[in-house]
Amino acid sequence: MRILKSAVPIFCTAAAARANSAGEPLSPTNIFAPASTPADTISGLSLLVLTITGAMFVIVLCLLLWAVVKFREKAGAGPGEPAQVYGSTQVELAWTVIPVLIVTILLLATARAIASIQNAIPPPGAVEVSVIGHQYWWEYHYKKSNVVTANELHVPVSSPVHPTPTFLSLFSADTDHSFWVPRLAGKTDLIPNHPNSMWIDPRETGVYLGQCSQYCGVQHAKMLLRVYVQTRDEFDRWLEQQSGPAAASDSTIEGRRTFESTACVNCHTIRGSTATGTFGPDLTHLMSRETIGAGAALNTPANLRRWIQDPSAFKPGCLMPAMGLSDSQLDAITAYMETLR
Amino acid sequence: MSAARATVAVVRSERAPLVDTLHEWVTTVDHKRLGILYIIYALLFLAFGGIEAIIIRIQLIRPHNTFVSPQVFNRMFTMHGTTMIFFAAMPLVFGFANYLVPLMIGARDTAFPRLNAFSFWLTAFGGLLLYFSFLGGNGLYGAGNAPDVGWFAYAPLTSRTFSPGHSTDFWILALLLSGIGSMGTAINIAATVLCMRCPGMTLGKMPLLAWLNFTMAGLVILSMSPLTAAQLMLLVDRYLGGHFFDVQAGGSAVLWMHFFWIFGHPEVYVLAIPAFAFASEIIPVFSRKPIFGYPVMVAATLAIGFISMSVWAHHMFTVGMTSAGNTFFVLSTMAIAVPTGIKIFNWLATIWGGKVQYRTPMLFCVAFLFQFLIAGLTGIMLAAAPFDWQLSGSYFVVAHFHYVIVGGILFTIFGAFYYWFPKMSGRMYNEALGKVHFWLFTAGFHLTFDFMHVPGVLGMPRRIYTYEPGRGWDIWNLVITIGVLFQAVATLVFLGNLLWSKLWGKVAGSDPWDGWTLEWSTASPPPAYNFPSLPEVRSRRPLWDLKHPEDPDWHYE
Amino acid sequence: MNIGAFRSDPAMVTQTVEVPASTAWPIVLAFGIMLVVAGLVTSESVSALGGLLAVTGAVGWFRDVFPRERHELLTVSPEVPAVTTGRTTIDRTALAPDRHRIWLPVEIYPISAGLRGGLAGSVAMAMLAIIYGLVSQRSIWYPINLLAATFFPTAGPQAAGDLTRFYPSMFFLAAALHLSTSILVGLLYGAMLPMLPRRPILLGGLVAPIVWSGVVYSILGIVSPVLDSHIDWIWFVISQIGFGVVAGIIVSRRERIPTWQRLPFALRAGLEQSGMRDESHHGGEQ
Amino acid sequence: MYFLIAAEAAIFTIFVVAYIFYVGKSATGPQPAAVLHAPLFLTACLLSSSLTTHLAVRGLRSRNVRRFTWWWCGTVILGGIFVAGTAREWRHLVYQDGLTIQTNLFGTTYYSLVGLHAFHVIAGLLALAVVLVFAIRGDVRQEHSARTEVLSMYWHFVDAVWVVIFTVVYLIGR
Ligand code: HEA
Ligand code: HEA
Ligand code: HEC
Ligand code: CUA
Ligand SMILES: [Cu+2]
Repeated sequence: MRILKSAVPIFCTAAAARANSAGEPLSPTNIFAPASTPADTISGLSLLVLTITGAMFVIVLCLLLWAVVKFREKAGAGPGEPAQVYGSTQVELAWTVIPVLIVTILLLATARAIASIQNAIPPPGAVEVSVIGHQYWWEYHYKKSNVVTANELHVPVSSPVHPTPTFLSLFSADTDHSFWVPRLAGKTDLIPNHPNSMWIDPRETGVYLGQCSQYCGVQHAKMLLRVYVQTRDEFDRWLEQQSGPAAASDSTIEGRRTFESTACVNCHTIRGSTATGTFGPDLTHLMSRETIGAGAALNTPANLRRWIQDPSAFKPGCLMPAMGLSDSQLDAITAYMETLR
Repeated sequence: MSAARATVAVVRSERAPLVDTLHEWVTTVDHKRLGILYIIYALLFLAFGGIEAIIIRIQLIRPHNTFVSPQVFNRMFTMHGTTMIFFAAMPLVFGFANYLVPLMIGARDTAFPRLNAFSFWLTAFGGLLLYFSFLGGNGLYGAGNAPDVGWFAYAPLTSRTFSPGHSTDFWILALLLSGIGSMGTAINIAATVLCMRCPGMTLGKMPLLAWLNFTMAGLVILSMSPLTAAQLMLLVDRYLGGHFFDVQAGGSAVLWMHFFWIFGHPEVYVLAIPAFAFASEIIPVFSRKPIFGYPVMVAATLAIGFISMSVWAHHMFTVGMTSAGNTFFVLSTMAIAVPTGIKIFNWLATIWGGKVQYRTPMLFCVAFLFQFLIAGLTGIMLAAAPFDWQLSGSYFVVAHFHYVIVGGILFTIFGAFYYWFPKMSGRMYNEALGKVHFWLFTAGFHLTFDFMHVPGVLGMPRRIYTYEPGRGWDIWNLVITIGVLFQAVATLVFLGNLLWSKLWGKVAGSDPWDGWTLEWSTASPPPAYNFPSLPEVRSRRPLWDLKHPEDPDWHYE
Repeated sequence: MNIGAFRSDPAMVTQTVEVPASTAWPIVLAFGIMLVVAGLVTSESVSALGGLLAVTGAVGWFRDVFPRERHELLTVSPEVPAVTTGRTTIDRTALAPDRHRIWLPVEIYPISAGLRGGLAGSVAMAMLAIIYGLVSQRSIWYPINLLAATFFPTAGPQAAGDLTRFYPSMFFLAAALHLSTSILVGLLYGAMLPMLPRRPILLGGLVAPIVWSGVVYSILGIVSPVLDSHIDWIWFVISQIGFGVVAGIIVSRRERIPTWQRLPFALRAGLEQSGMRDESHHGGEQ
Repeated sequence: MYFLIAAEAAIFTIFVVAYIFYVGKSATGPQPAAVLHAPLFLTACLLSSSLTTHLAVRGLRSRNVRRFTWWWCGTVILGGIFVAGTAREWRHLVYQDGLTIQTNLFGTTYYSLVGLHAFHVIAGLLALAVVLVFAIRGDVRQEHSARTEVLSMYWHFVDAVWVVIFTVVYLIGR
């Protein structure tokens, strides 16, 4: 019974591995459902490691069970001591050398996987993005196209024929963070004063989820990641649209004034307005994002209003303060935000 | 400065008034009493840490739970980790080492009895200081708050900018105190093993427990100091405005990681090696055979101690080291599997061909073998750096280390409690309750920590106070939390058993297990002077020699 | 029932024992130090009080051990528990109820034999591999480069370069890899062949390499894709067998295994135990 | 004592590593080359004090309490000079060169490393002084030579650390 239960981690992992081939995904963040080369390599290596350790487990478990059952003191047996065995050079040598060989195999496989992921060189078609971790949100700079956005990363799909991998340079503005989208790649930390990099080349379009996985403060739990993988055309259109300034609309001029006259501008940028703060996310194309607060809430008008009124309703402890705005101010600002497509 | 003062020993056995008893315990320099103090103190903190674990688990029972606030949650896991490692597990192993090492090597006391007392009290006050932060975390006049930077307190989260107030200072200072205390105890243990052995006990004839604790002491000496140094630097940063870990002034966050893990990894072996020591004493006695391959066991232990000093950066595979650096640490980390494997196989070979008696201590050790095997293998998975890029910082890591620490170390410690309880208290524990404890705890352990691997593989990071539904994590978290309930009840059964048996258990006699090492040759509990006359030994199993004069071990060694 | 106790020299049995005297100074000093640091997080007065206590503690402690350590004398209770056991008989392995524990094996030199076997096997294997290189690619460097490629990803030098050329770094990598594995396998043979004595050459030379090749076949794609894509499996098996046969011959030669054929497993495995037959000629260590 | 020294050595190692790690990484403020002058005289004092303790202990072992007292006294004086010299150097650094522990990374690592060492020197000096008082009062006899030896071992260790620090800070680190 006990044994059954503990075999579970190994089997569950294996089951998890198989689940991605069966229609219903076990989880959108399953590390055994890779969709990008680094994740593939890792998953392949992981299965090898799982197999080898699994085999070790089964062998040692059988020996243990056998010994534990076979050699228990039997009720009827005499009161004497069993034969006193002190050791054996041969046997001990054998179980030293076998693990050494196994470790050698594991090491070789691992070393190669490390090199193939870490030493990759960006091909000419690669998209380069700087990722900057902030306490509880992500900032992205598209290097070649002047686009700045937050929390939701857009990248083109890549294929062996037209490789368009995305190379991420990782920085931190404050504490340590870690960029982890399990289906695309392993995680890499964002550390102040210590630039890092990683790459992904997703082969299917869709949304990939993940989240910060290095403890960075109160709201570490709600520093979620969304990666939108688009066809090359869609991606180019998206870039094009994002590089422009904010949409201007006369109907919300009231909200815009309120925004520009409160503290908001100290922290947020809206290109084409007077707001140039960099402490908080760029809001120029806020409405092109599906969530707010790094995935803390869906980007609906009601949620947006509530967020501006009091961010800690969604993210207690986040670094945007409640501004104490009146209802009408709130309505105006929200309406203004709604136009930032 | 008076000359030696004569006291009459008999006074101790009579019922002294409470104040006198208290005074005796507070001023004692007897290694056995200090050992028991260590253990009781550690049990108290085990309960604190356990209560914090319960709070963590209740919060995580379902997505978007609001049992505690994020701030409180972060304090809980920080305090849980810190408490369990520094104020529960370490004092437990130190307590047993203090109690057992002198007895097993036939000494009257440790090498530095007063240093021993000093070290214990320093550690004890360190723990009190840490918990005082709940009241005085913002300074005496502010509201209380406990540290919330995680047990490895990565920079720059610990800088004044990101953790204002005093909570982080409490963490630093408490660990500084207990760290110095640990170093004192370790120095004492190492010196005791080297200088206080009874006649005839060469290094090669020492019980394995003494060998292993000696290795542990060496590791503490070499690994506590880097932590102490790093804490001093952090203090300089926080109090004097230094820039060691101040990233704005060019300081490095990665340096702290290196310093911490240069301590942190050997630290986990500081806990593991004494656990191996318990297993190496308990398994032979209940299998009725000597330990298989004594010299190899000693060599493997030293190898583990040695290699463990060079593997620290396997906790840092994700911080962006070069591929060569990563590969080196993969190699050194995996190398540890070899000596550890030797140990596992030698314990197995000790059971093999024996007449195994399944008393409670042995049950815990068998479960330990089984669980440590799994835990070590998950460690190997983490050691494969690319695999770790997926698993690091996830619940898989949490599952791995609880599997080692709870399933491995805590289990042998429970085993050690039952095994030496008759010696320490003079009374037998209740075997039925012991078995209840074992089965309940084992069930709870497996419910909790087996299933904890799964959310890790499914992408659940650790240290999150809540999580999103729809990621396939919900059901596992529910099961994990249910398991804790079993563990809590089992722990209460355990504490109850100890108390009840101390008061009403049946008298144990000096040698209830038919053991082979020196502690079983003196009365239970042993008199303050341990041995009326220093024993003289000729083999690794001195009591076997006495019990079997026709076939003694020293014939062969 | 045996009763024993440690031989106590009558001269050594004393009425009293000196043990270090109890003292409060360590706790005072510890408390003082705690207050000193606690002052950092509370207020200076706490530190000051702590400093005072610490100094008192330190001075008190000093006076405790200087010029002479303080002791207490305890009277020894005369009762010494007897060391007894109810389990007086000791089982023996079915061999012979003799007396001695012996270090087995007495006759073989597992480590050196294994090393030699491994080395010889590695040479044999390297020769075969080089012949293969010559036959298939007309280059002795080809197999060497392939082996070293294990360390590098597909993007390594061999993707661009020519696998038949000589690269010093590849050569050393391959040599190190080849030698270390060979020696380890040789050691393993040395340790295990005596335990599995029936037809060591068949087992070690044929069966093991084929099983091993099968395992490698299934995992090589992950361990070393370069090797995997270039490998010629027939030659691979042949060179493995070459290794196995040569290593097996060398090892078994040195161990005179035939004389052990009828010994029980426990003996062949070299278990040390008490009461085991000492049928060997002493002086095994050499 | 050997174990204590091992532990202390590990602590110093970490500080030295931190110092080396940060050499040349200070963005602003005075750089080591500009403000540090190798304190050769002080180094000589400290190193010779090792010799004097050694001679003192030798004296005690051969029952020559007088010789012990004098050499021991010499050690205390030489150690005192070292501490005083360090204090002067620091004063100069703080007031003339404007280098404090807060100025830059160099300041932080320099004061911490040298300060940690100075702390050990002072602790050692206190212990030495206590023994000296006892010696002057005539309480030190030959049977105490083992204990004074332990103290002198500690003092040698502190000196050895200084050699490392001197090399790292004043020779390589500039
Ligand atoms: C007592 C505690 C203990 C012990 C003994 C171990 C043992 C091991 N640990 Fe673990 N570990 C921790 C406590 C411990 N660990 C803790 C507390 C953390 C997390 C800290 C934190 O982040 O908060 C951690 C984290 C941790 C990580 C970092 C994960 C991450 O954060 O990214 C890694 C990575 O390599 C790792 C690896 C290992 C390995 C390889 C062993 C090996 O020693 C295991 C060796 C044992 C075996 C392998 C089994 C027996 C062997 C055989 C049967 C022989 C044959 C087997 C083979 C040839 C494979 N551990
Ligand atoms: C010795 C070490 C040790 C031990 C024994 C434990 C034991 C347990 N741990 Fe712990 N744990 C750590 C060391 C340890 N842990 C560390 C180092 C971390 C990392 C911290 C960090 O990230 O910084 C961690 C983190 C950690 C987490 C992750 C938190 C997070 O990342 O968000 C979780 C979550 O489930 C957890 C759970 C548990 C549970 C359920 C137990 C159970 O086994 C506990 C069982 C015990 C009890 C249930 C006690 C019962 C006692 C009573 C009921 C007594 C009542 C008494 C009175 C009324 C007087 N631990
Ligand atoms: C003190 C700085 C600060 C001020 C002032 C501030 N914000 Fe923010 N804002 C932030 C930060 C930091 C975040 C990111 C919070 C998080 O996700 O943890 C944020 C997030 C947001 C978001 C969500 C963006 C996204 O993409 O998720 C909106 C919308 C927003 N702020 C609007 C406003 C408005 C409107 C005001 C003025 C009324 C304002 N902010 C004032 C700092 C500030
Ligand atoms: Cu950012 Cu955790
Ligand atoms: Cu580790």
